[in-house]
Amino acid sequence: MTTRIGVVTFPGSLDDRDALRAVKLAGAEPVSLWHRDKDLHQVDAVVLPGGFSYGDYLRAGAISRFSPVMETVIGQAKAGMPVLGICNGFQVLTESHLLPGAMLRNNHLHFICKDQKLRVENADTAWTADYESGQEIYIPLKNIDGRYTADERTLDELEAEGRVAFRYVDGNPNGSLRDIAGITNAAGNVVGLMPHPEHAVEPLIGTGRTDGLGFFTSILKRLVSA
Amino acid sequence: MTLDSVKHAEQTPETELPWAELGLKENEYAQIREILGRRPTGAELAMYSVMWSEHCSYKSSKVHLKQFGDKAPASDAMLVGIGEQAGVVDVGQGYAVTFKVESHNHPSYVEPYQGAATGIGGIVRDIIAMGARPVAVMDPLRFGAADHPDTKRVLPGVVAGIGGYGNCLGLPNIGGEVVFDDCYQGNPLVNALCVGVMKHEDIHLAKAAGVGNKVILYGARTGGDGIGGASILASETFDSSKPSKRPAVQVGDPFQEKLLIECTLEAFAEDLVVGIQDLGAAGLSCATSELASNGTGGMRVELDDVPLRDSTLSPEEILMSESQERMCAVVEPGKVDKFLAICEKWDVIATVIGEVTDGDRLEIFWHGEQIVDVPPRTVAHDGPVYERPMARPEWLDALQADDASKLARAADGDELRGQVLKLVASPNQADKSWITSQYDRFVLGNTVLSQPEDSGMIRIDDETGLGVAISTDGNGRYAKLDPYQGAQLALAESYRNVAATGAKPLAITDCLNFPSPEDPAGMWQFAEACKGLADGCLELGTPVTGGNVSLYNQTGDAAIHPTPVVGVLGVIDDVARRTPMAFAEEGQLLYLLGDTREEFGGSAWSDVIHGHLGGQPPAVDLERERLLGEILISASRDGMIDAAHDLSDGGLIQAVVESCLKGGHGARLVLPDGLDATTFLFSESQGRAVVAVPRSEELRFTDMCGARGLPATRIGVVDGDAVELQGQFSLPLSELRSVWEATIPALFG
Amino acid sequence: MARVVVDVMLKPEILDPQGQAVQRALPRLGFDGIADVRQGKRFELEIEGPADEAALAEIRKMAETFLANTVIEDFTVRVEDQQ
Amino acid sequence: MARVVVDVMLKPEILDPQGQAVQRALPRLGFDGIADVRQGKRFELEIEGPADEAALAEIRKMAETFLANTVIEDFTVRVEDQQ
Ligand SMILES: Nc1ncnc2c1ncn2[C@@H]1O[C@H](COP(=O)(O)OP(=O)(O)O)[C@@H](O)[C@H]1O
Ligand SMILES: [Mg+2]
Repeated sequence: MTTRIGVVTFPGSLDDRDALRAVKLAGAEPVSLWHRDKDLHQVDAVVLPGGFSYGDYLRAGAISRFSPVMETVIGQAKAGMPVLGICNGFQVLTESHLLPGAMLRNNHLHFICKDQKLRVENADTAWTADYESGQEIYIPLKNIDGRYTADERTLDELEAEGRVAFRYVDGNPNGSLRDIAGITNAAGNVVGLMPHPEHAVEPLIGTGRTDGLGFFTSILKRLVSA
Repeated sequence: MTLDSVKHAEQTPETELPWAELGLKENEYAQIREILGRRPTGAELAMYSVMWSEHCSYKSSKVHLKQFGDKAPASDAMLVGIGEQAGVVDVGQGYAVTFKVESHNHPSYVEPYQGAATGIGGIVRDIIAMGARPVAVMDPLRFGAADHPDTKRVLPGVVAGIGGYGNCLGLPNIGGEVVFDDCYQGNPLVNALCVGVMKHEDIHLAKAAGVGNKVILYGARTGGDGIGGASILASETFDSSKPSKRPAVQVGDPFQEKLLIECTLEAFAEDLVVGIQDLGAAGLSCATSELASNGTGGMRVELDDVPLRDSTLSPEEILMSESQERMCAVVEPGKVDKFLAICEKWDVIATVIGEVTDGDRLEIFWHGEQIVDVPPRTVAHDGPVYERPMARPEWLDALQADDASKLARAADGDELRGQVLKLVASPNQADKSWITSQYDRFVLGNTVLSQPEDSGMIRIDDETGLGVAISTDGNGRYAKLDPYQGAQLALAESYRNVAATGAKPLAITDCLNFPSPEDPAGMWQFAEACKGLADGCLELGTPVTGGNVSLYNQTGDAAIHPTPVVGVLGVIDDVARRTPMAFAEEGQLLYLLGDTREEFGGSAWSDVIHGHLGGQPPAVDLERERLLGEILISASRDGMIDAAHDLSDGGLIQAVVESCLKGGHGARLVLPDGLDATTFLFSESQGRAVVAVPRSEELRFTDMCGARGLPATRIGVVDGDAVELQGQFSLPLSELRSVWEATIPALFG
Repeated sequence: MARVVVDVMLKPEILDPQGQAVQRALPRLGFDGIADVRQGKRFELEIEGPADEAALAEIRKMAETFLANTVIEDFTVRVEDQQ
Repeated sequence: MARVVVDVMLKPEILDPQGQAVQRALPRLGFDGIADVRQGKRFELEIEGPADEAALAEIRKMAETFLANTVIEDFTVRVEDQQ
């Protein structure tokens, strides 16, 4: 049976098509999920894509968190289903309290779009198994609310438990605390990050690098072997 | 206040209406009375006044724009020509592309963020109204002096607005322009381009055919946006001295627009739409009159059914409101429920406000009374047309006589070196990534090339790699020296940029930014530019698919340079063969294609080094541009070159520096025989490009150029980490990079 | 030391997409009976001296020229904490 | 009908770059004596019924779960206009 990976479309999701394409390029079956539909249509994993759901009005991810589909996603994620939140999806995950902390306006107050260097700090999550721990990769970053924040205790806890999954290297682009670009939950099935791996999957497109494909091949392997 | 219904107007023929306050001339008001055979109602006057404005009626420019149709080159690629929201071009494999550039100059000066944001919003709606999925935007921008305090207010706001709207809409920004010049101080130019893709069978036109079909207004609620003038009509006394409570500024809601895109395209896909029209300038006045007159002519609208944001709006104000993010669709009665269901799915408010009738009148009702009864064509298409007086400006001879080749040239290598640094660091030539990094260029996952490449390139088919490339260009300094040639130079540069990436130019759109048409000198500039552009398009075989005119860009006597901006669209069969600009490999040979003459009129060198504008602009040779284009396209297709960069502002050295910085490799240049160093480095002769040729391809490439008669001069090699002109100077890349990157952040960061 | 608050709201006639997004979400979250929502900005300024008429005049000028964009926004200034 | 205002501010320990940017710009614009600036959000809610205890309790819940993210923000609720 093919592995089915769902990508949720909220009103204002923008990178949902790209995420579906990345899933397909990795060899899994992409499944489009609609925010109003509680049914996950037997997918094996879910991607919450980038964009400006509900215009990012109020706070990024704040309104989407209450959508019907998220009710199911939250329940399933707690039961172990792999979930990847990219950019706006990461913001939805923190707003839903599936991941700790919150995202704030970039410290320079501008939207920033660039090819960002990251270090994979945790290569044991469901979404990072195809990387080496410590590996450096380039992934496009594009957001205005990308500054990761949590209280000191939470940060210490994340560090101690190896739950900082990705860190910015060669310069912090937005003032994120401890250069955090992405984190995972304790079980390693829920991962969120600000940069966009789905934009680094084809050699000709975007920055021309394919460093992001590993996210999607990682999950495929995990699900096939499970 | 009694409602000024049609009946009331008939009974009170002597009532004076404030036509002058609404911007109409006496003869225009008389024309309206004649059309109707009575005085207009307030609502009718509101409609005529906005639709007959310069902005909507093109009354001063029409006679000149006609040439774009009359002289249009025969082209198999045109599927829909001028006259629709946007033209449509066949790009092969069953795909069609629609693209258009539009101005939002004045609003962006008043409120930079919202003005620029709603500029993007407006042009995107034009594209979706054609049935196309928007796939990219571009933003040609012009500001006053870079170090002027007001530019600090305008530029960051405009950039944030374009980014804020475009990013939230999910459209990659793949290019544009940023130009600084004193002449734009009180009149910045904010032009916006959008390109969309569809299959041939999905093209939709704005018309309301089919008696009984329903007119559906969907999108944002209607508020009092941008209707300063109409408030006069709403007040009982028509007292224009009372300050208007209505905002002249429109606020954009990109989230709403994103929903409009999805819901419109879904309705198209389900074949639910007979005709469609976006609401932009002149709002419902424009949408209803255009839809009706492009159909059979009859339409009945119940204005009470328009969903309002502000319940105190008068019918005149509702008709004139320019509230953003609204569309109007004509739908068969049997499909209305399905259409409304799609809107509901996307949380978009949709309301049936009227229907197509078998008459030939546009009739609008308010509280049960008829307030508009007009032949829709007279509102939408048969407005006044003027042949305004024109005169070649008397200052032009003196300006052209002030030859730039007499300007002092550098005495030695050291001075040349200093001039190169100064040029590269000047605001117009400096790195623009402080601006472009505020734009999402990755979204939709099809961006092959974006800033700072010669053109933006988008893949439109994942399987075959079919793609389109677009560049926008304009040079107001050239056009000031000679508007006819200036327009052709804009066309030539844009054409060259597209060809440099390996795409074949197919068609153009243009935005003509000019000063007041009521000044004979400004009108002459406009006429010359139109003529130049039409002649140029005929010669290059690239038809004009549509565009926009922005007049009155002047503050008092301070007029902008005439600034025709041209956007050229090209097609490439497989984006894998695109040619980037970066010199990425050591040892590759640098060839200069084309002829270099002593041409400094209007050049960046004259401006930056000497603060000079005068003489003749560089000579136009469109036959040469076409040949250069063919060579660049063949070389890309056959893999003969690894990089190409067209030569324009700043000449050869600017192009070489940009390609070196992008690739991270230096270049060793040798002065060709017969050229002095200043001409070699800084001349802006047209029809030129610099290419990087792998040694293995050198013979094949030079043979091809020789056989086709294009001069190709070997000028150096990609090498080291400096840009060096042998025997004259050497500039480390690190030094070039630091001055090139520092300028814009220092001014605006 | 005193705290002065400047509230900046979009003028009533100007579209407020943020407030609308919040308002439209409320019923879905089970909150009813909210007829309208407007979203604006709140600035808290700690001033070094007392919040006397001179200081408030300065702050009004600051609000007018800088904190608010009076093309589309209104503002109010008030002393919250006089110490 | 009544108007209830919900003010949402970043918690004091959270970096507020918007407030800081304002504060840094002030001296350049000729405004002195401002020791600190914080920027937050202000929501004006028009409620259909009276602003009684039940309504306010609802709005406090709305602020806590929705209008503010209490990981990073504090909020206050107050009645501004009771008609
Ligand atoms: N400079 C121009 N060159 C060619 N066509 C133009 C130009 N300016 C306007 N047009 C065409 O005239 C028509 C009306 O223009 P416009 O009012 O801007 O369209 P819209 O109503 O969609 O905003 C369009 O088809 C447009 O493409
Ligand atoms: Mg170029």
